[in-house]
Amino acid sequence: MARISVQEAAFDLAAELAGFGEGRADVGAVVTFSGLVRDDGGDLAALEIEHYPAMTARAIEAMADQAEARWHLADCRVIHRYGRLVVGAPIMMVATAARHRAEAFAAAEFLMDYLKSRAPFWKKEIRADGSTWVAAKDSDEDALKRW
Amino acid sequence: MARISVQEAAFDLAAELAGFGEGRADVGAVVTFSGLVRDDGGDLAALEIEHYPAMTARAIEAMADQAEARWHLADCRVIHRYGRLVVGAPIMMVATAARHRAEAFAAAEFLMDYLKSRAPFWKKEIRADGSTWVAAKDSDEDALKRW
Amino acid sequence: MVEVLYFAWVRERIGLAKEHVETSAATVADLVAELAAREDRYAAAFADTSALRVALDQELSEFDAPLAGVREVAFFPPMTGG
Amino acid sequence: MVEVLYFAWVRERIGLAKEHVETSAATVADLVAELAAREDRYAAAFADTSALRVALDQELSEFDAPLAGVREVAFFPPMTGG
Repeated sequence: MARISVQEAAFDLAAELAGFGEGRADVGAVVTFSGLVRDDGGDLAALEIEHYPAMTARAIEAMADQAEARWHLADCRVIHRYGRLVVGAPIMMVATAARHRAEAFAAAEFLMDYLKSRAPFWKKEIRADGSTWVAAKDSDEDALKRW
Repeated sequence: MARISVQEAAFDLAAELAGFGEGRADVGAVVTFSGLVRDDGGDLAALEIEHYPAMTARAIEAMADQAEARWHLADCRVIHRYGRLVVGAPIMMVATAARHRAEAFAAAEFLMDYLKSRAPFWKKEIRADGSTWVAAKDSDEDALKRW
Repeated sequence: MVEVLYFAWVRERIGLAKEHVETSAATVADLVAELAAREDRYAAAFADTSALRVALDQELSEFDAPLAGVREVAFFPPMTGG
Repeated sequence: MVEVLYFAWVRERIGLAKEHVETSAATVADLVAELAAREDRYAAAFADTSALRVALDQELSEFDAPLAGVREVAFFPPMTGG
């Protein structure tokens, strides 16, 4: 069963991964993804992430259930933060453990594509001269089609 | 510049990742892969990995250089072990840091596909009733074609 | 009666995160029409529903979905997680 | 003179990890022919070169590659890293 956390607090990727998928005879591959706050323009003060508390964890659980079944995952972990995050801070992570590398990679990419466009989070970029909601990208919506 | 290690000693994925790609304004995505010794038949005593010391690190460096240039990686780390490894033990890892998730995933998968078939390692499965060299899979050779 | 929630710029435009709405609207689209008729800020928020998403009782849904039995309706822009 | 290295089952079949070879072979294929003619264990190891790979001075190469200037030739099965 996937472990899902939706939290304001920072997390430590390294600490989360300690022992993940290890020591099991049926796990050959572990893939992790972590997303960090990037500043393309050089003037980002912070990212403010809003979410829909009653819906977030269950939406992510539904995605994780799908990934676990489709790629026979031995383990799955998702953490997604909300609130105010500074440049360089970790926003979220996924980790998948499977028999083969293709399965672990596919499951992690599937989860990322779905988290991008189907988990109820909204990002706002906070700058000295104002703030703007990040617009959803067509390319992110298109990415769902491959699954 | 990628950091490459070819070593007999165990490594700690979590410790290797501490701070990887973090605190940089231009990194939005970190992907890691780690490969563990799997026992499909239930009778594997160990995996014995042989390599070609004079060639191994430079072969991996050439792959990492290619990945860094093609996907504009901000950071790249590869560790591959040799020697005798027990079931469940980590064999190797790659980590990639890039602006976007698609780049970080592609670079990690590219490195894995090349490490599988182009880095001079050979695996031997040690069982109570004998040992056998692992045969290269056509599917691993085919995987290179997508790059 | 349904609980209506607004997120991100929809929340900011309407100036409200949540409200109770007395309605007998049959579908989400009917509810949107009722809300948009209220005041300019609602009309502005619902001007282009192709730019909006809706969830019924915390499940993503469609604007032509029926509201019968639904307790919570949420309106928001396309999500930008990850 | 070249240094010839063998890995994995090629090493086991020949019973040797490394040897100095006096040769004036022009190509890898010529060297393989010379080695295979030596003894049964060499003939067995080189019976099917499509099942083998070769590296010249630690770079993957081909069996029709010239040996001029090469100091180290390595023979091994397809790699199984990762």
